[in-house]
Amino acid sequence: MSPDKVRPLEALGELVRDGDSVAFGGGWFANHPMAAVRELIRAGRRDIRALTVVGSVDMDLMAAAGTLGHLSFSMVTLEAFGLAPSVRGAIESGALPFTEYTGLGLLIGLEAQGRGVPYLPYRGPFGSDIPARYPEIYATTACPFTGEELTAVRAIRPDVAIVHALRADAEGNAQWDGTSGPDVEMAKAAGRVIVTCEEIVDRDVIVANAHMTKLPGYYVEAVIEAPFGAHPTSHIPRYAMDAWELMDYAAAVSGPAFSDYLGQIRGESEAEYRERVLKGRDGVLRRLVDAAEIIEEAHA
Amino acid sequence: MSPDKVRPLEALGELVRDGDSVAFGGGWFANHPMAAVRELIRAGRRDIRALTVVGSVDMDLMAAAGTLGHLSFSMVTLEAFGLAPSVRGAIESGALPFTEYTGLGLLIGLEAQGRGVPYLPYRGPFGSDIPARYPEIYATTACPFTGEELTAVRAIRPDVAIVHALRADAEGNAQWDGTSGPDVEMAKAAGRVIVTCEEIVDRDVIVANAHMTKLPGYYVEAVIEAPFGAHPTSHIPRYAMDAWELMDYAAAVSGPAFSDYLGQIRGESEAEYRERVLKGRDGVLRRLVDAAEIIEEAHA
Amino acid sequence: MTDYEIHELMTCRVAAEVDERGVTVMGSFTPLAYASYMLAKLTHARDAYLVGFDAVGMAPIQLSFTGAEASAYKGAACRWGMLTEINSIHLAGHGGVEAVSSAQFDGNGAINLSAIGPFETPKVRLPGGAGAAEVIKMYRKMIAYFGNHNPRTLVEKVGFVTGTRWKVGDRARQEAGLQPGPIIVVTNLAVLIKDEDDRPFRVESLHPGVDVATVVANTGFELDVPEHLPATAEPTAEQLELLRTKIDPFGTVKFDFVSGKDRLSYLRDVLDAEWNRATAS
Amino acid sequence: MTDYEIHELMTCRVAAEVDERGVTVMGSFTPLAYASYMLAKLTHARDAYLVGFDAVGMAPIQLSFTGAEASAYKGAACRWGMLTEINSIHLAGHGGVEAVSSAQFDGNGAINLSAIGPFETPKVRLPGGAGAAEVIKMYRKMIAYFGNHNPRTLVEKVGFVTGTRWKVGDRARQEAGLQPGPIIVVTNLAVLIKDEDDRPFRVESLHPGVDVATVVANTGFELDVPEHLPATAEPTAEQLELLRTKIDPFGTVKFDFVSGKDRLSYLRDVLDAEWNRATAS
Repeated sequence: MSPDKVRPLEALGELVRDGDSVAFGGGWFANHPMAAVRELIRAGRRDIRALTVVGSVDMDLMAAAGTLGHLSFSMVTLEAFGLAPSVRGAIESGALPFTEYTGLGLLIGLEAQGRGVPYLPYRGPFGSDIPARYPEIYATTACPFTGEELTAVRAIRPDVAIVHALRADAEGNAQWDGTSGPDVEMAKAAGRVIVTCEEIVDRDVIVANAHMTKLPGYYVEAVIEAPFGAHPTSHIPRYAMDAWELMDYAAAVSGPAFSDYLGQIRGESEAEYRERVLKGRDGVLRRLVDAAEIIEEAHA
Repeated sequence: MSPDKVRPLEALGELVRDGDSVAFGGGWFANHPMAAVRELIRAGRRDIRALTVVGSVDMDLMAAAGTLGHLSFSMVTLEAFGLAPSVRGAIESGALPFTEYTGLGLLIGLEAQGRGVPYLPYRGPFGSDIPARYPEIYATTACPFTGEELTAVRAIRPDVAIVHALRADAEGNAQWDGTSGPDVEMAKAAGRVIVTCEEIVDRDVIVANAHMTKLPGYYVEAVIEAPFGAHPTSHIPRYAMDAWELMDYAAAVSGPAFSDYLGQIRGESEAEYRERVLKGRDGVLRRLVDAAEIIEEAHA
Repeated sequence: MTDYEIHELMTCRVAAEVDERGVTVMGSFTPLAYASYMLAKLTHARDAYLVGFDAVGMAPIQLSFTGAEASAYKGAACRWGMLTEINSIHLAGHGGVEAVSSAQFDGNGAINLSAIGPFETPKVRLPGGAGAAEVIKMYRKMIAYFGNHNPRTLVEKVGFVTGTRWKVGDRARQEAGLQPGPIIVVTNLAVLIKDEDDRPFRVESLHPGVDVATVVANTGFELDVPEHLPATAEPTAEQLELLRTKIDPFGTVKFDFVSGKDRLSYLRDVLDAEWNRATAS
Repeated sequence: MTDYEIHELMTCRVAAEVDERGVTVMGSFTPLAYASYMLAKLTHARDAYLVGFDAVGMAPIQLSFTGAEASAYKGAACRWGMLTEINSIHLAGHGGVEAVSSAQFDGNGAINLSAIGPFETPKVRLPGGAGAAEVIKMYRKMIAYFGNHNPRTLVEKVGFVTGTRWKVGDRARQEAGLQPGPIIVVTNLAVLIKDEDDRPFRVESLHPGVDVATVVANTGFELDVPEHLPATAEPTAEQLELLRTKIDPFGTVKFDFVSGKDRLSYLRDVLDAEWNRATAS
């Protein structure tokens, strides 16, 4: 009965066009749609106006590969592995136009679009220097009842959102168990939504876990199966972040060997990427999740 | 480790005071906090300023018992069993002051309070006669970016919210499986939150079903175990609405026997109520849930 | 031709408006609307995305007074609450078809579910509109259905506007940021349509055996009456089979068509049948 | 007295500010802040309600670079996403303690996580503030911590205000609808506090062995220096035991205190230990 929205990863090059504004899900080292990022690079997409809430290797890799035409963000960081070198370099040199949002403003702007209002008010970043730089995004507004001054943030409508889920069915009903971060708000705000997922499942599996469905199928245009599709970032509870690949990335990206690093990604399929980079490490990344501990409270 | 917020149902008479504004969860014939409603009647609470989104026998019973001092609602109906006779009579006679909200306005007003803004804008009930009656609740506002005219609805802060959950732990983490309706927004907006539930469980049970936790414990002041606490309305998936008790109610409420009906509720404990009214029907109400069918699609 | 009852014809006619674009939401258990959506999803609109209670992405369900809510969750893809539904469907422009009934309805597409007589001390206090005040303008199609087409219900102007379509013509709607689409009225006599702000409702079709004078006489607002008036399509055998055996075997839709004095015993019979089914196995 | 390292003293001092009122949210994996919250929850603030990643109502977790996220979900009562957290905690006035670090921090309680040099073409483009711009004003207590107390970090005025406490004194905060509470700065030298808008930070305590002149010389903004200056409390044996064996056995907190050239090898060693633990069983 359900519509079949299943597409191969290779279709991404057609689903996203040069110049599109694209919201990328995930946050920190969690759950970025990295298979999609790699595929956009393989497809040679350019001038992508990327939007991230807390970006990391996803934004840095695209900056390094020349995929980006503009970057909207509230944070981009490689955390323990340092400042994101490609993004940093591209901004410092003036090569990459950017918009720095405040984090709540960015999410509430996405929310506004998703719920059909041209703006939303909130107790904003009072005293921050950011709003004055972007009068087309931030304004001051007053409550019509109390007169309280609030920040208004304008609705943000990306052309496309790409988010990575645990599983989805052919209708596009998508589930997350661990970190979903900004994914749902990005999807609700975007003109078109592409869901990559660890696994495409029958509708029965979705129904049996209905409480994990955070994005109903009516939002979704395409569903793409991409196992380890967040690698080297994490997808809990399937696999931890691959800190070793991230160290390799951080070591390569600022050096002369980076064109080889990038060339390899460009020249292989996603299946070949998994074969090459994971080579047995997939089991370790799974066991890192199992090994993670909570502390039983001795004093209870 | 967790704080112990567990209280007996009998504590409700102290937790809610005469004159309090109280939001009651549930909607239609689903999941109203009926054990709490009965207990407020037993405790002789008066002048309760009740708020419901879609009320039914909960509001009508309190109107009949003289519990209400004011009623805010977007709908009150006994559906197949007719217009709510006590509410209708009390309003038609002028005995019950009321505020008729539009349904979305009511929920968005609660939402506003819960998220710390004095109002929220939306594409409102344009053309409706309701907003002009309540200028302290509804106003016209303009988007500071686009100039679009929107409806502003003022934040609503009930003194207390009472909602009925499937289960909760002693810390107040509360879970729903079926209809939660307006419960979460009411709880987030209220000054104090009382959760009644079918079952108080260990934290382990909550953690194992974390996706069903719609209200985290930090919102909750008191957790009260009340099996069949939504009866005669439903609590899916535990039991269906008790249409037979609702017929009895509808038959009694407008007639001379109603003082007996009410006197019985006043004079018994909740355990005695269950013993008297359910008397073997509890199994049927459970089986009605099991018997409910979806239609397998022959043409798929 | 198969024998059918009027509520069956109305159900099929409403179902014909349901398509696979957008999301259709059921609130209160209004059997005719529920039955129409289920019929559509089982026939021409298999991909219709349905929401009932807090069950999002429902499978088609069998109707019953005591079981409809439980059924809604059994095959559903997702759970939400009222607020998420509002913000993700109604206000987000994802609403497909909204079917309502009301105590009064007028030629502007306004409904009255609030009060007959003075608002503060009414002659009849009605139940209130729930989300209808906002929702009926937001959906692509508004359907109003009435089992008893008469000039007390279909009035020139409602005594109180609980809610209204607001903008009717496609252009006016699009300029206001709304999805374009008509108001369709389905009654026990005829189908009426309005798709322009400055034109009255026009009669789209007459049910078999109904003459246009009866419709005009029983309508309190002005009507455009085209010269050529087709008959409303009758239910097919397949539709009736689905309605009677799969969708509504207990007869919940007919309940709203039973007159005052027989209603309680009809209801009691339906509930007995529901009880017996549950306890039989 | 037990031997301890400076990051342990700082962790314990931040932990002392965590109480059982409101909710504490962890965003980025900032080991010192995480360790402080866990320590508090295991000792004096058992009922502290913690949120990390999208795990709401967390159990205390063991820290690791690769495992902290997975741990957060293992004992959590609820799952949310970023927006629900924002609207239900930060902006809803439920925020308890917010601990941040930043490239620059000034005497008004402003942080710079954006740019050193011109904003559009900076000398150093910093990571950005994520939610800090809004959040640090909303929480009851703001804690800023710095492993290297120096006048390039603690400056008179930040070059760019990513975010700020906005209102500092209890009365000004309450008038603005904010929870009253101070700004507390915990560094490798001292603890500084500001709780009035029109008074500078004052030195609350000096870490053992630090003299006040060193603190003043290393602070770019004005300081109130009370006559009597207590020593910052040293970690207890119980605290150190919990930190070293339960909370942070891999040494993630210390990583931020390792100087430039040794950082990579320290990180590699921690990650090796995490790998070995995962593959051992």
